[in-house]
Amino acid sequence: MKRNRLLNFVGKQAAKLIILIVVISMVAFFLVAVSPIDPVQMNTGQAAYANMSLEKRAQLEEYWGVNTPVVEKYTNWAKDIIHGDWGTSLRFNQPVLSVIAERFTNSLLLMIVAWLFSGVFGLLLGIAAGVYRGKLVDKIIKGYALTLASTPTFWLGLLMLMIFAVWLSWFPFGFSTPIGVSAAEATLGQRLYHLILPALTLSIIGVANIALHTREKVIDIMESDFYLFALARGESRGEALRHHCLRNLLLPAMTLQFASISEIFGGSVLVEQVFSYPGLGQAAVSAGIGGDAALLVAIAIISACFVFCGNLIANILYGVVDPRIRRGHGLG
Amino acid sequence: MTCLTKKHILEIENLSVSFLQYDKGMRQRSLQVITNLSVSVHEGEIVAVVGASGSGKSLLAHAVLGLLPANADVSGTLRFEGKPLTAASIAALRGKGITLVPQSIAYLDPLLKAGKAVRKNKRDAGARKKQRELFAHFQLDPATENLYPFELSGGMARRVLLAAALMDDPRLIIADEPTPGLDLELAKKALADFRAFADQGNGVLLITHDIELALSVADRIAVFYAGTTVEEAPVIDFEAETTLRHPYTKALWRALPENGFAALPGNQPYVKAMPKGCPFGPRCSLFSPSCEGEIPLKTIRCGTVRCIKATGSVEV
Amino acid sequence: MMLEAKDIVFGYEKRRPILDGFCLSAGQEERVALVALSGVGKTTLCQLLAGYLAPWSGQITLNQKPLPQKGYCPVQMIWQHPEKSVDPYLRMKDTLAEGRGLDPAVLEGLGIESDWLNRFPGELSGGEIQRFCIARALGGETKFIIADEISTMLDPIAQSQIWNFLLEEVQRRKIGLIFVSHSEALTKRIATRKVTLAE
Amino acid sequence: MALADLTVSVPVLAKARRKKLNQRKKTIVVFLFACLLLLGITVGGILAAETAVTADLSQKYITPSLQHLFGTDQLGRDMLARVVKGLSTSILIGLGAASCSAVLAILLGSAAALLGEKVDAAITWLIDLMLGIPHIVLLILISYALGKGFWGVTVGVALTHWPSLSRVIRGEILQLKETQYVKTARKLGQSSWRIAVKHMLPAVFPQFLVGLILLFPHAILHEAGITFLGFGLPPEQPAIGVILAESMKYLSVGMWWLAFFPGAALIGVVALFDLAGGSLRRLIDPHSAQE
Repeated sequence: MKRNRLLNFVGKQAAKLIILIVVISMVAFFLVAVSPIDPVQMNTGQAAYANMSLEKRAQLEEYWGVNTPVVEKYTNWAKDIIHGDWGTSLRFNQPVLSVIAERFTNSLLLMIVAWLFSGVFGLLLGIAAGVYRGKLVDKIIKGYALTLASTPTFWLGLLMLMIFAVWLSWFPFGFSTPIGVSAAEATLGQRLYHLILPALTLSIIGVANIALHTREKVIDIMESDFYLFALARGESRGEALRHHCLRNLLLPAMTLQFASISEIFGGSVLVEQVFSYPGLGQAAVSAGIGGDAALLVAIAIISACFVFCGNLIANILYGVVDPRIRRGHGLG
Repeated sequence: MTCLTKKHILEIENLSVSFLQYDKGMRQRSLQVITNLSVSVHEGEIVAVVGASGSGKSLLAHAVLGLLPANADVSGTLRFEGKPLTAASIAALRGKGITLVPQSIAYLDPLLKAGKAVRKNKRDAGARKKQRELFAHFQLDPATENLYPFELSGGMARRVLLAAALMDDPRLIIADEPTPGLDLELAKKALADFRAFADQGNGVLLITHDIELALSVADRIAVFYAGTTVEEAPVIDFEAETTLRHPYTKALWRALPENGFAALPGNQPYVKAMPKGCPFGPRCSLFSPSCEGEIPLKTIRCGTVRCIKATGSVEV
Repeated sequence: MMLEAKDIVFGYEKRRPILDGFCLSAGQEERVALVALSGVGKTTLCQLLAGYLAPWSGQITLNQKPLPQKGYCPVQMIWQHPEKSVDPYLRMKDTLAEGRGLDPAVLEGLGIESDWLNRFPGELSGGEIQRFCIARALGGETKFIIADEISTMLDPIAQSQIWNFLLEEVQRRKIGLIFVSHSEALTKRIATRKVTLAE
Repeated sequence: MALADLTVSVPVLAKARRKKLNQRKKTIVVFLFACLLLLGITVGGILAAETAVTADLSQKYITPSLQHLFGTDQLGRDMLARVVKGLSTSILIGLGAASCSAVLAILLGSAAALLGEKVDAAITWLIDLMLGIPHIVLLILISYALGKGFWGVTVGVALTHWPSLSRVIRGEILQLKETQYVKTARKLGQSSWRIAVKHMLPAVFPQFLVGLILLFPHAILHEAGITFLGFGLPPEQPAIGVILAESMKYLSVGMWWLAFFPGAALIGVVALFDLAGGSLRRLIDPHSAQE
């Protein structure tokens, strides 16, 4: 019985994911195909393009697949992907899979650090603000979070670069490794050193949302009937908060934090661009600018899968932590 | 029967509660929801405060426990076992001397198991033993302590809430509408539990809209009208209209389905448009201009009444 | 004209009916009290009888015909919680206009004061709103009234006010009344017949 | 106040915290102030359009001074004028795109709630799909499909921002459909149209309005972000994203003002929209009457 339910759940989620991938790949292909941008022109430059012989141009157009109809392109791509071939990134002149593999590890590192940091600090700040509602602490935290919520991620990145890399020279001016050292040769220490500024930027922005949300939740709890009953039974404010707050907070905070993966990803695109950090986001930007269809489609799929996994983990954790789901209706 | 020989547990005198609110416009005004309310509970007694829902009586429980929101003004004299209370001493009494039995399961933390909730998260053996004894006393299966609130049935939830209230040996229980949602059988069982608690020399302040239920269990009834108690009388006085003191209580009596079902015209005054003096004045057959002045509390035949026309004699 | 329920089966969770094989038949001159233990779903039953819910199987008929799905329903229900059954954004006179409209005799009979008409529900007490709900349900085509604990939250005076009016109205207009109340005294006073639901 | 002059005989057990300034009045003032300021910036940008693109090579790289409050850039253009023009463009694009998005949101949200289970399932699925791809990736794709530039960014922002508001509106309408008063109205013979106009519109409209205003800041931030990445407005237009992208080249030589002021000004505008939305919510929401 239980096993069956588990299988059922896994099957359902897998089907959802496959449908998601198919639809997104189609949408992405369609969007790339209707674009008026000519990849040949984009990648050779204005002057070179004008001076190019017609044969050369035709050859390049062939290479970029400019004249292949979109349906044919898609079916070719789909056939290949079933065999595990994600195509070739024309921009990077490498198999898409290897570009993504390298970039994704870089991005993942960045995002995980930022995600954990913003989650923990956001929660703490939110609790502090909620508990001391209306007091100075609350006003400062609220002000901080509201300001950050309006701050463009990339501008904060620029500011960090300016202060910590240019003026103070504490941190390097971008990239994931020292200049002249390839990713394979760089030590872990070097990589972490390069990671700090972008990760910090991403975390500082990420804190805002979760802090504000947690604050609201704390206030909700402090106005709830069960909190009132706890007080009526003689628990002090501190006891009542300890007994009833954290547990009721963690669930929504967790959901929110997993749901924010999409935003952290979006933020990482901008931050990577600012810090010239060779992650997936930066690859997406150059694929978009250069009209690198295969890479763009692959990144869309990977990012969607990433978000999907985040939501899935949130759902599963919810089922494990929340007794109403665990004992009530079970998974799915 | 002699009056007031037993020791007081709780005395409430001239309790007033008002809220600071904004009108539709931009004026800040204070809205008086409870005015000069007086009621007392003696040892071994269940006192019911009855009144229509929305008349502000549920605020009474929160006011006594000092749990009203920050925009409330509360004033009045409270005495617990003879000692006057201050805001600080009220806080110290919560859960120890006075405890609340709330009206529904919403007052339990949805993520806390029943046993743990009753023990207030305490893990020591003493608390655990006491909680198990209470569960056994209320005929709750020992497995109940591992259930979450959403898994409790209506009757179980009521007993869990009661067990929670009794955890710290209170002297007084304030029960805020403990019976809605329960059918008559369950409601009677709930009230029997309160009776048993009171019979051990404790007090119960029962706040309810259900006069039928109140009459069947309480020792004394305080009648709540438009934010104040107009009469406090032993339950036996409700057996006939003539033994009651206040014109409103009499009208109430006449309106009961078993006593004639007679409707008195008019309505309770709106909180923003209270009449001067006696709130019942506009509907009262005995009304005279002097009713618009201050109405003192009178003691007549072991009961109190807030009416200048009330006399000690029993009209026939 | 008879309101009939035949073999009603209904529940909220799959395979867990809370009503199984319920039957009832009421005439226009009857005042039927529904009595049951809590948890049996009296409110659910009321909603089924008034056509708010569709039974899993069995049928509710008025005059041998199913209740109309569109237009004015001759079976009207009055809910237990008046403040939930009126739109908080509408003035009371607009709420009233949806049903019977302004009939001075009804307003007077129910003790509705004229300045209440321009108020919003938030500015009235539950007992006051309930009077509007009763007035609203007494449209010209109403043949049956289903009353679900309509006076539970009211003080005895308000209770007797609204019931006295309602009883007079249903007797005069030959409207059938099916009601739920947990008060034995009230049931004894009003009902011509008592139907007990078994678990 | 009746309770202010309480005598000693009646002890005060709790005292309401009184606020000096009337909160409601303050909220209205804040709302109007935010709206006026935003209007001022928009108009100012249109007036400053000429100055913003006028190059004066004799005035290159001037640090902020009284003459050029925000300094000048590599072509000697006044940064203040460029920033105001950029903000004005951002506000206009934000307003346009967010409004389109909000209209989409209300259409799809109410369609999902009102047109039956199948439509609901389809629209809910679409919402989940849209929320399943990171905004920025979708923006890059849409902008690329439209050949980048003004239309790329406007359509992109309009097409990506409706799902969450749509979900709110759908939920609200579904909840309204289940209320006793709407069900009763139906039994009283009220037509669907009348129910929609009388019961649903007044309840959904405030939510929609607040949702719309709170969409602006998102739209503006995304517009700036996507332009910064090179998918939005063309480089010759003084948009905040363009200005900041250009400033990156001069960052390492210490020309901080090229990056600092445009970004700070953008925060100001976004915060103003947030302020306007937040105060409007407080004015409309009946629950905040006691605050």
